[in-house]
Amino acid sequence: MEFAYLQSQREQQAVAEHLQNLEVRESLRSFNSLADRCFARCVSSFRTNKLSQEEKQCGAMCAEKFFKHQQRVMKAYLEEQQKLAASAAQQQQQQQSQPQ
Amino acid sequence: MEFAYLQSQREQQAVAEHLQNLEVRESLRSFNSLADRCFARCVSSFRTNKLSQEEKQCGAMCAEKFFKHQQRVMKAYLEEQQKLAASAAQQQQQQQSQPQ
Amino acid sequence: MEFAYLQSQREQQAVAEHLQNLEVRESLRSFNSLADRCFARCVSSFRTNKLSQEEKQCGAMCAEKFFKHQQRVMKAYLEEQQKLAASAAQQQQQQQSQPQ
Amino acid sequence: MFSSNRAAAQAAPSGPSASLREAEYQILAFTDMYNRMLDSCHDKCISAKLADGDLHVGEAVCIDRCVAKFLAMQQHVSEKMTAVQKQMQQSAEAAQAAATGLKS
Amino acid sequence: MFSSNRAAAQAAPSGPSASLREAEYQILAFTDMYNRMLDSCHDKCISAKLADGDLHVGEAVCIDRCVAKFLAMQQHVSEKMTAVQKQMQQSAEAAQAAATGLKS
Amino acid sequence: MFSSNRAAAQAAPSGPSASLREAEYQILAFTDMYNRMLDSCHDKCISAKLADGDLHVGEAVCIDRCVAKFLAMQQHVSEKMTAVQKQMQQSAEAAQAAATGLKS
Repeated sequence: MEFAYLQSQREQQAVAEHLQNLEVRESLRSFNSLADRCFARCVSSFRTNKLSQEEKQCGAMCAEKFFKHQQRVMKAYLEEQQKLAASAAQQQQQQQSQPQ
Repeated sequence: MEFAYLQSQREQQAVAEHLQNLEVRESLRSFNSLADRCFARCVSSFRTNKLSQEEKQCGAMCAEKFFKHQQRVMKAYLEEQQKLAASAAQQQQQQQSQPQ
Repeated sequence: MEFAYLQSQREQQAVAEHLQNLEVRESLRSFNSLADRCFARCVSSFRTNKLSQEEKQCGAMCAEKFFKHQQRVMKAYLEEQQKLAASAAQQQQQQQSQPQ
Repeated sequence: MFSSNRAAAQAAPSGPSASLREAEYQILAFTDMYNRMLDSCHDKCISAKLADGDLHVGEAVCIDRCVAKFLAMQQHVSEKMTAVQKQMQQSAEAAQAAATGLKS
Repeated sequence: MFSSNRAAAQAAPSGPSASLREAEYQILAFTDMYNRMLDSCHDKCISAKLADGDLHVGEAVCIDRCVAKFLAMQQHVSEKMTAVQKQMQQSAEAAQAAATGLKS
Repeated sequence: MFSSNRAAAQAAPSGPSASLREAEYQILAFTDMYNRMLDSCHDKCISAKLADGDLHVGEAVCIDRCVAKFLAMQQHVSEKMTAVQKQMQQSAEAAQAAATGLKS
């Protein structure tokens, strides 16, 4: 019969593992999506079975551009969240200073 | 050692929880899909970072229209299922009244 | 208290069941994707609620073509994997015969 | 869908948790099919220009027929796939019988 | 998102594993929303012709505004869906009250 | 894929269930990649007008080359992403070293 705190520790570890599981799966899916996108964007002819120099350059630019796009979206999202949190805090302050 | 009916009750509860889990996840995915669809349909310019009056109206019509579309699809699907069930029952009756 | 080899056998069976679970789910998803694709390709008018002869032929060709496409992709993929394995083995041989 | 049921039945051994698994297969496969039908019929029936939030009569009738034709195409493709796979199996068996015949 | 939280809250009974499940709902729903925003803003802001691997100033500004407008549309659609469903519920209750009134 | 294996390896602690989990990561990632290759090569190689159910010679050759180029692009993008992330890490470390240098 386990002590309660040991059981809770095991639960927490199971949760942490499950969340990490979701994170790894999402990161693998995200890479597959990028590679697919850059293939669709950059490769349109099939006269040979090797990537041309032009297709390789396009693929490299496509990948780098999407990576920088991801960074910008993350930055913009965090700023929006801060704005929303700041405006929600301001609204709360106004409500608290009004009861008369 | 659990009695069989207690074990079966716990199994049934696990099943019910799992099905409800799938239902909630599907309903969240469905909302995300609708919001994405209406964004793609209604927002094409980015001269400001706020939704215009026109974009808000478009978004509202897009959402309401998709909701009514969902209702109509559900109604049509149930009617088709009834037709298929009725015609399957009719076929079965014909087969049973023919052995000679 | 289970013997270790029995526990390992049960684990292996759980793994085998889980992998088969993924396989069945993928095969069902793949069929749904094919039927959806052929509907999108072949059905564009809704003056009646029955498939026309032309739409049925299109659907049949679409399905057969995709099946043969799947076969060809599988064949091409396996050949590419063999080429990569052969070239990796060749590279390894060259490295092993060079240390001086 | 005959194809789905057959795939699910082949995979499920007997037992209580197996019937739960088979029910889960069918729920997931049905939800996937239903969502595809929802999206496909929206693409084909709902006009791109949104004038208001209600369905026009034409859109409503289109949806009814689209649902009927989508389900009919599901059934038609299922039958064709079954036939194609059966034909492949017969060709493989015939080729194997010919090869065995040549050896003796 | 009010709509998501309400759906998740309705489904989760009390208890430790229930709060884990609710956290999982929110993580999955957030990841889905975030990926859609990523793809939609890439489609709308990143030019098809790739001249180099860096973002132009115009692309960067577009992304900032696209993120803001995507989140605003999420909120707007959520409010509209809540209103539409409330209206439906009220119509259904009014129809039921009318039907009960007719019987007596 | 180097990128996938590294992500999977970083996440998996040692132990029997961990190697099962890593196997699951690879199966799911492979299935996803394979399905994308299947759909992309169908889009690029199979003509929209369906004359019959067989593959033309041109379509068959296109599929062979499409598969080879898809896998090559996977590898190429993986190498580029590794390089981009390494460059980012080096920039961050250089900036940190400069900031530490300024303080003393």
